[in-house]
Amino acid sequence: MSDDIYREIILDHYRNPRNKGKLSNADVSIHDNNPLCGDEIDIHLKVEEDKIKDIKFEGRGCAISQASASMLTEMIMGKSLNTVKDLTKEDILENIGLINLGPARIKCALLSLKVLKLGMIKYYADKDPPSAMKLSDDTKLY
Amino acid sequence: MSDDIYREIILDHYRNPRNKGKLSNADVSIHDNNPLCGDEIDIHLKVEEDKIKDIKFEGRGCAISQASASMLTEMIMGKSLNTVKDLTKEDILENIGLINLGPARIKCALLSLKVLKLGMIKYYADKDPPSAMKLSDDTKLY
Amino acid sequence: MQKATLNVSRIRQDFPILKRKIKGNKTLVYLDNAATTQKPIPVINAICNYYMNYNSNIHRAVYQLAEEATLEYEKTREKIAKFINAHSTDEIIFTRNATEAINLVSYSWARTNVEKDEKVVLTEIEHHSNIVPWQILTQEKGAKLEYVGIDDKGYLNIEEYKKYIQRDKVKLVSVSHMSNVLGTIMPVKEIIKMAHQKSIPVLIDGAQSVPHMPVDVRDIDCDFLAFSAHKMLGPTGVGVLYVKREILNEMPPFIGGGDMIREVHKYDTRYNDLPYKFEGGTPNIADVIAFGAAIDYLNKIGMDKVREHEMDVTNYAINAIHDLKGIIIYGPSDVNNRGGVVSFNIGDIHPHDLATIMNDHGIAIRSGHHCAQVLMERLDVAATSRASFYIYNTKEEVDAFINALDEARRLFRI
Amino acid sequence: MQKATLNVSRIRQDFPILKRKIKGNKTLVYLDNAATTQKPIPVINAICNYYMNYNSNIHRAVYQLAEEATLEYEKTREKIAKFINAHSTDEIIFTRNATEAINLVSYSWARTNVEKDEKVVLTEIEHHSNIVPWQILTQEKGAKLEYVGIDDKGYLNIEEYKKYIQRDKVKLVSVSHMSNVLGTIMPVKEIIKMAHQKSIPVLIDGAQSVPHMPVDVRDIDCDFLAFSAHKMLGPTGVGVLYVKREILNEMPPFIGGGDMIREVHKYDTRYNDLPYKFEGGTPNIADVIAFGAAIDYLNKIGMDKVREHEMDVTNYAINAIHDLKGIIIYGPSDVNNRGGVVSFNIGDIHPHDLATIMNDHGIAIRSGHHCAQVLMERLDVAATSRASFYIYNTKEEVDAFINALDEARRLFRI
Ligand SMILES: Cc1ncc(COP(=O)(O)O)c(C=O)c1O
Ligand SMILES: Cc1ncc(COP(=O)(O)O)c(C=O)c1O
Repeated sequence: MSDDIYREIILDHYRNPRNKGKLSNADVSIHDNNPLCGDEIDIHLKVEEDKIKDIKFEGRGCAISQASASMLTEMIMGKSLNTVKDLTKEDILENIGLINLGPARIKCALLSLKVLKLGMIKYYADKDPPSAMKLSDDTKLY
Repeated sequence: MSDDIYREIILDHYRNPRNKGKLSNADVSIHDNNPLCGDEIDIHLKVEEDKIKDIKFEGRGCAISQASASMLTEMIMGKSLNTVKDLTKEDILENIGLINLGPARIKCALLSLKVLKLGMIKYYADKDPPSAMKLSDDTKLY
Repeated sequence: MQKATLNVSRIRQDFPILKRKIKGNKTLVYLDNAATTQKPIPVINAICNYYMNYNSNIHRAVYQLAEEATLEYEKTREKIAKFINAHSTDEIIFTRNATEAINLVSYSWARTNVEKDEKVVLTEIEHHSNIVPWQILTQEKGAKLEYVGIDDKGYLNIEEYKKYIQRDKVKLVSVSHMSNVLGTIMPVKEIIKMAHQKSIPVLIDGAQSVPHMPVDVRDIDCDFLAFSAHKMLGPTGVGVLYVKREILNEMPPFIGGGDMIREVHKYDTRYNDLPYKFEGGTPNIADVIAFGAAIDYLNKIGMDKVREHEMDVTNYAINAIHDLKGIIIYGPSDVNNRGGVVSFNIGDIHPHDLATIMNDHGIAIRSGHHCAQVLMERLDVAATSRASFYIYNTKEEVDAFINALDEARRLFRI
Repeated sequence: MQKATLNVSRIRQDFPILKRKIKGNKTLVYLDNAATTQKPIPVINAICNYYMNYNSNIHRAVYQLAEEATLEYEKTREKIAKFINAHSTDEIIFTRNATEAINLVSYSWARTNVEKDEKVVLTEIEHHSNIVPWQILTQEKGAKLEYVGIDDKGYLNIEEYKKYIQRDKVKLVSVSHMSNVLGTIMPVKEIIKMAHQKSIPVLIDGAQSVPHMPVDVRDIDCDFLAFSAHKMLGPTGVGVLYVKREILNEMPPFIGGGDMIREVHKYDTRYNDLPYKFEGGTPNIADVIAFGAAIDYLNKIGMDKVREHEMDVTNYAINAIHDLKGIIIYGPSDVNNRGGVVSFNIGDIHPHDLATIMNDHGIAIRSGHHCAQVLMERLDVAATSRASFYIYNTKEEVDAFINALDEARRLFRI
């Protein structure tokens, strides 16, 4: 029910997003939107030694998509790309504490993960990924 | 029921059509088909003093369409165009003795009348019809 | 304003879905009628009856089922011709939806008539279905698209419209009769008159008008009118394109195939009579027949009454939310100039979040760009919430909607 | 030949229309399945259930009805992808019918790929739906149409086919998998292989094959496959176009409007992901969902069994009429090479007259050119009579058909 969804923490991230903005020296920037509802997310990544040195996002959309993006940036800041690439849909839903979203709203929650995955693909498009790293080009999350 | 439709006289006109063939000195020749079933009728008319001096038809199709055309030529041979133009769908159905045809087969029975009406329109297209004569350009019979 | 006189509680009994429970025990309150309406029993029965008793392919067969199906299918065409006051059934073409109807005009009429540097004039309120086909066309032809603007209340400036139309090289005007976001009813009769003075044909997107008010093609004198069955009690999968006979006569075919031909030879074809020339392949027979039942249903009520009832409910809804803190209602405030569509935003509650909260209360409203992103850009919003009404909606349902809205404001502390 | 193992009497109970009486007291014998098939109760129920319980516009809404409808609609896409063994649901596009599916290829793929003096290769057996779109295209482009001939038994000469394909400038091969008149099953796998050696894509008109036998797009390796729901127990108003993903990626959109876009701006649009890019406007939601129920029904029986049963009934019918005085049966005599379609003429009884007489006995057969006038010219007939079978037809029904045929011969004294 909506009381569970629109908890204090979600509204807080929606209204006071963390790591929101541009990144002037980004190594990769990527944009996508949800064609069904129009939510938009841009993610900018600064990478150093295969770690996420810095991350910022821009976007507009519903509380779920924007809070989820904000929480995602906190979650992966400083993490290695190898860890990040394996993030699953379940990881995200757990991170934001919403595990019972219906099929329509789940797309909102996962949009930032989708953009992140597209960003990884773009980042490695002209480099070889580290030998141990297997990058899937499947960005279908729902 | 089909016993009533496929009477001796219909089969006779179907197999031994009257006035079938071309007319070398026709004043007007007209062709049409039934788009739904492909039946075809050509009518050739020789007109003299606003009377049908001679009429011939060509065609292929079902017993009903061909017998109806054959019987129509007999019916109007020598008649004045003024009479012919007023022929109704009921006149034709009575002439061939089929008054209970369903909506699909009635088109077969009336194809030759439709072609005849088109022929009258074509005949008068470059002449004025006699003053007393009102020619409708509505060829919708069904 | 006249008092609405619909017997809504009787009408509601004809719509089984209105008894549906949502989220356990909440009765469905369906307020997304601009997207698609619900269907009354006679429409559902018409479909079942067709499949249980006389399903068969039409037009070409001699046996009884096919005769019955052909008759019923063509009866709907007659009903529609009458419903919009067309001159003849020849002018009524069945398509899949309003979108395909507009595309038919674009592919057939416009592709043969619009040339390089010529213009198609739209407005900023158009639905994507009345934008994208013209983008595709004008890009292909090197032609131009122009958009007449609206003011902040959602009205057209008719003087500005006139300027657009009077410029050179305008080949087509296409305009929505009623906005699916703002509800604005466009002055189509005036627009058409202006355009015809310059011999420019006009396409009316009637997807939102034909279901909700009397529309008379001879009175407004439009050249093309497109609408969808599913937005007026009919089934999904059926649209209508009305085309004035003189224009239709000159149009090349669109979808090629069975049923639209008279004679096919290897290298050439004679096309069928109107309107069949534009209906290629096996039609959506069952749903066209059921659409006939929907028209009967609406006729029984009377389109004047439909319009009155919607004005009444819309008025009630606008008045009830008008003074809420942080609310913005888009479109004209006078219900005489608008249909039963209320778009709004409230505080920083995103429309999707609002729709989710509403759904918890059994209330179905739409949120998003409503296939009108050009308008969203004009309004400078990403999305709106939208409640839209039809013959079965009641003021009690509006109250339930407002209670849910209060709940959303509580959750978001607005 | 294997024995058919369908439990036909059980199957018949699922088809309410088979109890229909014609001309007072004659039980319907429905033998026009190549035109459209009857629908079992689960398919009819799927439509009713949708309208009674969760009718709503799909893809864009947040509320529960719309989520349910979207889910069910997309489930059918999955079922179809599996049914024809496509790689992915992205390759499955819903259209109105097979005709529109072929037109989609013509308007989108062919318009961007076929140029002046290039060729589209067809065969003499094609349905108008696989002829007229190519006439329109080639006339517009100044391109050429070519027809590979058939022999007197209704077979293709594969060596001749090869010659056509190996000539220069062939841009597309389009061929029916099974003739709707002769029943001939075409060697599509061989044809596709030949064409692919010259990198020519192949469209398979599967309107008569997909409903009647197992068809595996990966096995035959076709580039496009078109078919209609209504010919395989599904409702009218739904067709399918399968397109190989690599090709689909390059295709421009066809119908522009709502649902097929990602972002619309005034002068440009980003289109939606596959396959939605090709589905403009509100889809035929109810009927797509019901088509899913039809696929389930066929899967439960098994397409191998469907094919076996039809071979059995067809064989019985051909043997029974084979030696009648004055009869001509068109197409292959070996049921291993043909589907359950028996076209014939007898004496000088015109097919329409025969169909009228048959109807008096409750028997529905088709008469005419069957939307295959090019083939009629080849056979040098104006029309044929056609009986065509499906899973619910029995040998007793064939007997009734033959009795009526005897009656017609008596009336016409043949
Ligand atoms: C104004 C307007 N035009 C066109 C359409 C398209 O209708 P459909 O999706 O039935 O083709 C709609 C419906 O969403 C609409 O509201
Ligand atoms: C071989 C063939 N192709 C195409 C079609 C066209 O199918 P539809 O009318 O459903 O578009 C048919 C059906 O008549 C057919 O038999």
